[in-house]
Amino acid sequence: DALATIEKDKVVRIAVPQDFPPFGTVGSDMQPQGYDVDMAKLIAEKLGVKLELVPVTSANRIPYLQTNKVDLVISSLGKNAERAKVIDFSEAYAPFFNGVFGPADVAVKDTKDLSGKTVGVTRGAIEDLELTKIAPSDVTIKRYEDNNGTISAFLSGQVDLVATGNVVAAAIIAKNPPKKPEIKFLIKNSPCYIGLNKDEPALLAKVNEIIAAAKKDGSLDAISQKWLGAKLPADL
Amino acid sequence: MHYTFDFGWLLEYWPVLLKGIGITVELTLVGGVLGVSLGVACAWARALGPGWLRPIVTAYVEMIRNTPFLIQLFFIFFGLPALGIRMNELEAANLAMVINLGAYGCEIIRAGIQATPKGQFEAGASLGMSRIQTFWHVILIPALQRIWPALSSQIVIVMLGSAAVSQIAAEDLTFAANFIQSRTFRAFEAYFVTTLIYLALAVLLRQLLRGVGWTIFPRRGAASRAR
Amino acid sequence: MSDFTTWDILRNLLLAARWTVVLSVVSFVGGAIVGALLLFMRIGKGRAGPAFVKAYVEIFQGTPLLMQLFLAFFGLGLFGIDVPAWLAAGVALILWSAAFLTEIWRGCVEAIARGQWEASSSLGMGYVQQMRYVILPQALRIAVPPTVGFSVQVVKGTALTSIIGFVELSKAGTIVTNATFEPFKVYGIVALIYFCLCWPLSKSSQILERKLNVAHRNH
Amino acid sequence: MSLIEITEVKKRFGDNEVLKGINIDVEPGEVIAIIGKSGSGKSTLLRCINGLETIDDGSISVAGAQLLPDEIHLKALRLKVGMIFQQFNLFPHLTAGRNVMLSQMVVKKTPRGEAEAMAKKMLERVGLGHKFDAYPDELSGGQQQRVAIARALAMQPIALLCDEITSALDPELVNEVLAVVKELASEGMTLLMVTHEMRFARDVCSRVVFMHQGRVHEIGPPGEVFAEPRTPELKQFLGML
Amino acid sequence: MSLIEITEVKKRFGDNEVLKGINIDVEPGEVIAIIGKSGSGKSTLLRCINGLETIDDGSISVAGAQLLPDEIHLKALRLKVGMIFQQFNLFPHLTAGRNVMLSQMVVKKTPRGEAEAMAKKMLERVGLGHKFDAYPDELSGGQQQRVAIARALAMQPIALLCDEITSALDPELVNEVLAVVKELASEGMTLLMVTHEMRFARDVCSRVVFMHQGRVHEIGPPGEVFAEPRTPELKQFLGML
Ligand SMILES: Nc1ncnc2c1ncn2[C@@H]1O[C@H](COP(=O)(O)OP(=O)(O)OP(=O)(O)O)[C@@H](O)[C@H]1O
Ligand SMILES: Nc1ncnc2c1ncn2[C@@H]1O[C@H](COP(=O)(O)OP(=O)(O)OP(=O)(O)O)[C@@H](O)[C@H]1O
Ligand SMILES: [Mg+2]
Ligand SMILES: [Mg+2]
Repeated sequence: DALATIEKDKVVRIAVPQDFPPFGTVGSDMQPQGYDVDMAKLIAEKLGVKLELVPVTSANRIPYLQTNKVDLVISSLGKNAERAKVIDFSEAYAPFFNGVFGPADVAVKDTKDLSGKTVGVTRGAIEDLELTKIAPSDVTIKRYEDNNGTISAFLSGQVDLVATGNVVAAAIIAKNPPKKPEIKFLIKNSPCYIGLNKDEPALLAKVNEIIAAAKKDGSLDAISQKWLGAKLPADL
Repeated sequence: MHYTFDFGWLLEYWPVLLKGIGITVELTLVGGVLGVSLGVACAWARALGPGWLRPIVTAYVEMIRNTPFLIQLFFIFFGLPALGIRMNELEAANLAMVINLGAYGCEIIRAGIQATPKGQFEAGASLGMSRIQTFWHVILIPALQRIWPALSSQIVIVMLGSAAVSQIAAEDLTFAANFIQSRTFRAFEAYFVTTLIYLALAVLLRQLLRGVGWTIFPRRGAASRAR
Repeated sequence: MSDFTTWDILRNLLLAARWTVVLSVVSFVGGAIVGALLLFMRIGKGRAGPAFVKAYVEIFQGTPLLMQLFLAFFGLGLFGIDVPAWLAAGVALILWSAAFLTEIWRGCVEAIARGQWEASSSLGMGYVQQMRYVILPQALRIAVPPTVGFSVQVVKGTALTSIIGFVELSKAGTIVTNATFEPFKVYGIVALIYFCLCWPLSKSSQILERKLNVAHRNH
Repeated sequence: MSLIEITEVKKRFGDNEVLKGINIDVEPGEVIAIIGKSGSGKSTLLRCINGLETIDDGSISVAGAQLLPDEIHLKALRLKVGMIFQQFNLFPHLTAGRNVMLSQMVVKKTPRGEAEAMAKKMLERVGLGHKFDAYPDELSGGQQQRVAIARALAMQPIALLCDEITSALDPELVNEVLAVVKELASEGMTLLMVTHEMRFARDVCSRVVFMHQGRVHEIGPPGEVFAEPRTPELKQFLGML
Repeated sequence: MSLIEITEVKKRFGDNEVLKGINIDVEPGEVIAIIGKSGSGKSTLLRCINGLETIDDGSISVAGAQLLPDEIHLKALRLKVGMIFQQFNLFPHLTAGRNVMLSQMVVKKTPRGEAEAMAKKMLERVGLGHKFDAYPDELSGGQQQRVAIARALAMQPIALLCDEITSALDPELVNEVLAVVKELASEGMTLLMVTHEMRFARDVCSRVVFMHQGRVHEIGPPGEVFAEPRTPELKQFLGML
């Protein structure tokens, strides 16, 4: 029982991103910061145990969980049926809109316009799975190991467009890069969930309880204001 | 251990693996041929070339041999576009492998050239051949023959090192493993299968290189045939 | 979100380079210990030992280090061993360098002339005594340059641990690139730091080799 | 009873029967020269006596003890029989003195001080007392070979096997080594030596063994063997020189 | 006008003046033996004539054309003068036939068919027509040296330089090479050869050059030089043999 172990060891190990602004990035002191990191802190605080942050990438966060290197994955994890077979998901804790982004001079309005273009995604991220499903066959999808790769590929012009989260694109723009990823169209509204191993009902219940409480008492709203610059959407 | 192995995904994903193998093989062949050619040119420059060329080649060789392949790859793919030099991931991967093997090959082949008896140069010269002609027709093949095992090992090492090109989204065998892993969450199985494939490729490549040696160095073949 | 000055970039990369150094030292020392054990199995009497080491070397030299890292990372976890990235990285690098060091050293032992074995036999020394007093002291000397040379490969090999999430110099480079949008500069600095770590090793290996060759010629 | 008894010794390398039944008895104090064409099996015979090769058939006994191919018997044998090689085979990482001391200390567990005294004495005996601290690569070939002799002598063997010990030497250095061997002979050391130095064989040896195609083709005192070779093979061999 | 004119040639290696002013004129068809102690500069002289070493002073001209140290002049020279070395220096990766063909095709741009025919002819001439497809390591030393001669001849030189071409050969193989050289001489080829084969020099050569300490110490027909050496150095040299 994972919850019991956490309570016994007085430490919870949580996987967070460090290449995915604003959910997880590093400051100039190389410490993780962001929405997911604050969420992790909140959970640890409510569990009343110490927090151990484990930086992961989109590609390896699931194996981290499966091999018990972490207890929870708070890494802007999207939910789909295939994944739900392998791990369990909590209630949603953050809003997330996947979209295709690109520089102003690239004319793309919807999926059809992607024809012949090269789109960068982070391998294994929800936008990878979704885009793969909807993109016309002549779209070249380049799948990078982590968001670092995806963002670098976009900024260095190795891909025309990227598929990523709206807030991610906003965070990049805020840093005033040489090339600005503007929204072309949204792929999917896929809020983020906390991932945990199957057959851990106690831990799942506890996490859900904490999320519900945080929604109610406004602490989640505060996190949202801080990192996304908006209140939580009501339907979350 | 509460984990149960599942290789069922192989049924669905074998085309991905196959494509990955194809790219890895392509990278290895192109990288091998061009890399050895570059290595020969650099070895010539360092051992016999004009004085002004040597420090340039030396700097190149030292730079490559003392930095990780992964960083060279990132530099070419992510860094060079800042200078307006852009290439796609396969070109970048190929280029990185060529310059990498070129640098190591240079040192290995140079050792082979330097082990050439002085008399070979003199025999070439006394027959009226120019320095380049002597190098090309007289020195090179025996020099390569001398170091062929070392060069073969280096080519195998470069093939295995090509696993890193998945980092720039080149869809090689490692990319295939990562891709499958991200879709099926069967990380261990995907990497295990891929590792076995790499092992087989390495064994095959070594055989292939031995075969190449047999054909381009006829002396050994003829001598043992006679024996 | 904070902005990185060039100094921040350099500072963070240098801080991360500490991990590269630590990981290199651990891998190299560990690899040397495991490699030495394998060496004794390889050149010892008996059949199983040498066959095992041969297979070991074939596997570790015949598969990408990257795959070994992945398997150590995900594989050990399957066996219920909780592997942090640094442990997986360390284990994989140690096993990998052991395979190469063992082969390098075997070459050195085999380079010792047969006459040395025979002379020591004819003086009544047993196998262990021959090894201890005659063969190894000589093999050790000629093993130094290629061993130092291989340490460069270990330092460079640590770059691949970035892929299982271990934040050393390479990983720091990608992270910083992402925070600064200056890949040319960042990867340039990363390459330079690696060069500063590796070049002295390469160079000393070359110098040692030259010295040894001169010493040999004097015989 | 002879000191070394070699009886019907056979040795094969794969299909190649190199020794085809060798019989030689060596009395204490004898000096025996073994001569013969290249490939006739001279070295192999010496190596068998020293246990560096295992024999396929026949027997070898030294001072009454049978040669058996296990570590303990081999070690006992090698303490009785020293061997000196064409290529000297000094240990290049040790000084001359330490070369002579090593096996005493390691094999016989002689205390360091004693071993050192013995090494000094033996190096004196071969005329190299002053080279105690020299490394092999600082010595001439002749000096190296004399150190090798000292090294073998320090184990106080009852017989010495010498395999072409002057063949790798420049002509002017041959005599300094042969002089040492001559002195050993005159002091009563039992010696079996493969040699191409016919004059030396004639002057110093008590018997000469001519080997041919893995057999002892002729054997006898040097006067007889050299002056009146009985077989055409020996005649041809002597004529060749 | 002489075929090869060597005038006051000087050559220094660092501080070591190896040739101290050499004067020799070689007439067409002459066969000249160069003898002298090791280190007297014999090889260096031949190497200078072939342009393998640049001279420091003096001049060398071949068939009226001056030797100048640039690629074009050197190539022209080397087409006129062939050289054969002590160590054969065959190209190990090519068959005997291809060894002979290579320089024709590369240097003279002779078409393959023609080069092959020439190679066949030259190999016949040295008695190795049947070894066209053999690799150097499948040939004896004497055969290898004869291939080297064929290789030089295939370039149709007007003179041949031979530097101790039999010194690396086992005694029984020396004669087969010398026989080839003798035949070349009788066909009128101009030859300059460094040799230790005094009998050969006496029988075949028109003149003998005795070099000593970088100078031509004596020169004359073999009858004179061998029978009545005028200087003590030559006397001593001939006595040594
Ligand atoms: N380790 C070995 N393996 C196979 N064949 C061997 C081995 N050692 C010797 N031989 C063969 O045994 C034969 C006799 O060799 P040996 O060295 O005893 O001859 P030798 O009389 O000492 O000759 P030499 O005068 O050249 O030293 C040779 O044909 C040799 O090729
Ligand atoms: N490349 C070189 N660099 C320096 N010194 C050289 C070189 N080649 C020859 N010498 C020196 O020039 C001198 C003459 O050498 P050379 O080879 O011409 O002598 P040689 O008469 O051919 O002797 P040998 O009979 O031994 O072949 C020797 O003292 C030799 O050491
Ligand atoms: Mg022998
Ligand atoms: Mg010479």
